[in-house]
Amino acid sequence: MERIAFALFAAIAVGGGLVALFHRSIVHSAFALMGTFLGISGLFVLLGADFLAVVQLLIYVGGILVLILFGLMLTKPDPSERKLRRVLLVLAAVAVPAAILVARIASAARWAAAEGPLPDPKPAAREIGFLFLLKDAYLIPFELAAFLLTVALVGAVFLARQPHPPPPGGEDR
Amino acid sequence: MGLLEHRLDENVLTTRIDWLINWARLSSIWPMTFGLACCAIEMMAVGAAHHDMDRFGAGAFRATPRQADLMIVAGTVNFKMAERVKRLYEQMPSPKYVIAMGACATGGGPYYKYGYNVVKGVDRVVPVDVYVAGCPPRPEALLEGLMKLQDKIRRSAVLRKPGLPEGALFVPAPS
Amino acid sequence: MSLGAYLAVATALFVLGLAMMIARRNLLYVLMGIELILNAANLNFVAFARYAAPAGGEAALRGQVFALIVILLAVAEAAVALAIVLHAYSLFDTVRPEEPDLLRE
Amino acid sequence: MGLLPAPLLAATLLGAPLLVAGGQQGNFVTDLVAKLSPVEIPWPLLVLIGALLGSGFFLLLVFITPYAMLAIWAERKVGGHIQCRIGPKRVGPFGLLQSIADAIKLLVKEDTIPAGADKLLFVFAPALVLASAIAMFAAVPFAPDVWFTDLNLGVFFIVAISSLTTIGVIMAGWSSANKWSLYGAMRMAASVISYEVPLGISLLVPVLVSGTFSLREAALAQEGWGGAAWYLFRDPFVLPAFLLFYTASLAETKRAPFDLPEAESELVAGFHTEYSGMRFSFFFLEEYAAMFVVSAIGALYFLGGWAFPGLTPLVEHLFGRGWIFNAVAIGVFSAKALFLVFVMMWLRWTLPRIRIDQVMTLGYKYLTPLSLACLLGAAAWELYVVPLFGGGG
Repeated sequence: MERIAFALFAAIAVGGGLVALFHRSIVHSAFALMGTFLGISGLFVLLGADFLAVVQLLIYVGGILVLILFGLMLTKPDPSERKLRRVLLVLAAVAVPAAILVARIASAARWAAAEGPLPDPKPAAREIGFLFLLKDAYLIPFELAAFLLTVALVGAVFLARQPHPPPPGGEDR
Repeated sequence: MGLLEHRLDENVLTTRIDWLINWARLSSIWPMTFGLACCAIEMMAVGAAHHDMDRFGAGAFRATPRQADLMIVAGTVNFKMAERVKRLYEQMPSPKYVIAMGACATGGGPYYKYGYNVVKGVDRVVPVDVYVAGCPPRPEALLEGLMKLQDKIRRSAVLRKPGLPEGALFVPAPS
Repeated sequence: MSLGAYLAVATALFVLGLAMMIARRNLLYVLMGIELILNAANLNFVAFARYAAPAGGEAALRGQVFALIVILLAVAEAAVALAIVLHAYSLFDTVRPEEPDLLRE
Repeated sequence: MGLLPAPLLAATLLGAPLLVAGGQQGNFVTDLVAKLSPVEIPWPLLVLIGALLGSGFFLLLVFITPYAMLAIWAERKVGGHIQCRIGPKRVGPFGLLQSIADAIKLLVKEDTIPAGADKLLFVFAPALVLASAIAMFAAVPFAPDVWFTDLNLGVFFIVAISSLTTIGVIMAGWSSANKWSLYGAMRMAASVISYEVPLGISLLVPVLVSGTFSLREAALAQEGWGGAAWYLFRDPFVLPAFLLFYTASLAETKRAPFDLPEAESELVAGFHTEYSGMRFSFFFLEEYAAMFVVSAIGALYFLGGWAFPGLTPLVEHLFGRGWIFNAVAIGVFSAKALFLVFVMMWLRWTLPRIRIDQVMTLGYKYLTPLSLACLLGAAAWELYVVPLFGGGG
């Protein structure tokens, strides 16, 4: 049963990525990316990371994807930019070395991975919360992340609200 | 309903299904938010507290033609407006009904003779189901027009083969 | 399911994201490619953590904590990158990544 | 076939939580499947069947549709009475069959797809919206022992899934090839992004108090003879948090005075301008389902869930926690949730729609800081004031 669920979610994730890569329209690509995010969220559930799965749903689908769609609606896309040849070439150029590399690592490395059916995972939200708030665990990364988010927010607001100056080097362009 | 429409012979099943569909259609005639002239004021009165078209399930005024069933042409139709009226009518998904409200929409009204800019009756542009007389008609007259339309829907065939074609109905002005 | 299956999915997503960044000529595609790559990395983190410490405990959560921080970074990155893209669009009237080249002149 | 993707997608969405949360105890749907099946089905397969086949259809048919029909009838009736009208009265007794007539009419109405529309997305969008509504509904417990799936991340899951609705709405607006639709969709995206922040933060206040994301556990913690255990009365910061949550949830569910995405005086009908017939009714269904879900969160997290002073403890005392208690609990909980839904309708027919810039101002300048202040205050209260009374989380 886990196998079926895994196949379903993996197919959604990779299929969404493929559509996003190859589709002519960027809006379709963005919507296909939603499939990828949902599939990965499902894979997280299978891996026992239920909190992370919901965070994935909330942040990626509800936040980043909406932001990207906003960006799409505010810019003018170029419908002729997809060259199928180029995409296929790049995909091959990236995929073949990656596949070889992963195959070699997988055959060479011996990591202490458990095999076979794993015990049922436990809900993780509370433990993650404790980990983030304990002094000798991840308190400093947590605070740094909060600081980074604030800085990013202020920076994004600053970038977006600047009145548009004339293009630098105005006339000679 | 495309595949089955008007294909079947009359029997108990088809008549009952037709009855159900017709009942649903006549019980929820959603009009389009759409007014052209002074008749529209009376149309609003029909939707408001005293006359309350919503009692018949026809009070959900939809702003978009895609979700409307009934177009109440309430007022004078200019040639300029006629194009728009026709386009709105064509944008409505079937089954769709039209009530020509008032003298202008029915036949040009006071502009019949000298109104070079007025369409002499909206039925030259779109097919009309019910004509409501009056200038403008009283809200009660429009309500009766609605009920006439309900009568018409009640008698229409959906799955059955259609019988004789039905003409438009007419609400006379009170004498 | 074995660890390898998850790694394969993550690799596929990584490859797709990288190809998207390189092959498509739109800044927003670059943004989307980065998100895909980050997702693939997250999947790896969580899968390794799950299979390295199947019994649970702090070690099993380490991968998830890492992934969470990566997601936080992705949020910050997306917000700033989008602001930059919109700004670049208003300056250069294009979203092609190779056209804003003022520094080259 | 616009109807086909909805259950498939819902099954996928629902499958994930059910696989985890079904646990060994199973749930409503799996129990039903197990009872109906002639041969014994092994448990994992049962969960899969329940998740993939049952839940979506089951929820849709048994819960969401009748509830939404009743709510639509109620909306017209409430609106009528607020405007000194009567509302539907000719279709069935008190017009009760009005929604059924509407539904049949919409079902047999012509299904149009505009020529310039993006067909695939146009068909997919309502299905996505409906599926997210179903998935949201699945995480709501109705009584101590009546629920589809008791997620330990219940409310978090609902908030996350509700963002799928946004994607569906943007999809609908973009694929319609209509400017007004697109404007509506972008307004929706803008208001949802900004109002998700105060919504989430104000929801964190009862989460902080109860120490759990699970709606069922939070409601269980609020039982007692009086209403004093309700989180609403726990400290002075929960009541403002509730009001903030309710306001933000109005914007999340596109209800007046924040119904900018479908403002008919400006945008024809907003994102569903081009939708007719059945697909349009999906959006309708989603709106009412979302209203119920946010009201249910409000009832469960702030208003004591299924506890009612004097009534539920009495029932528990007399009959124990059997099915009678559960039935009473369902009644009390539904009454609270439906009352909140009624207030939403009341607000809709009373308040005028505000402008989009006012919506943004309200969200960013007032609701977000206020909800942050509430969260801080509640945290401080739990830390410093509760120990004074000898209590403890």
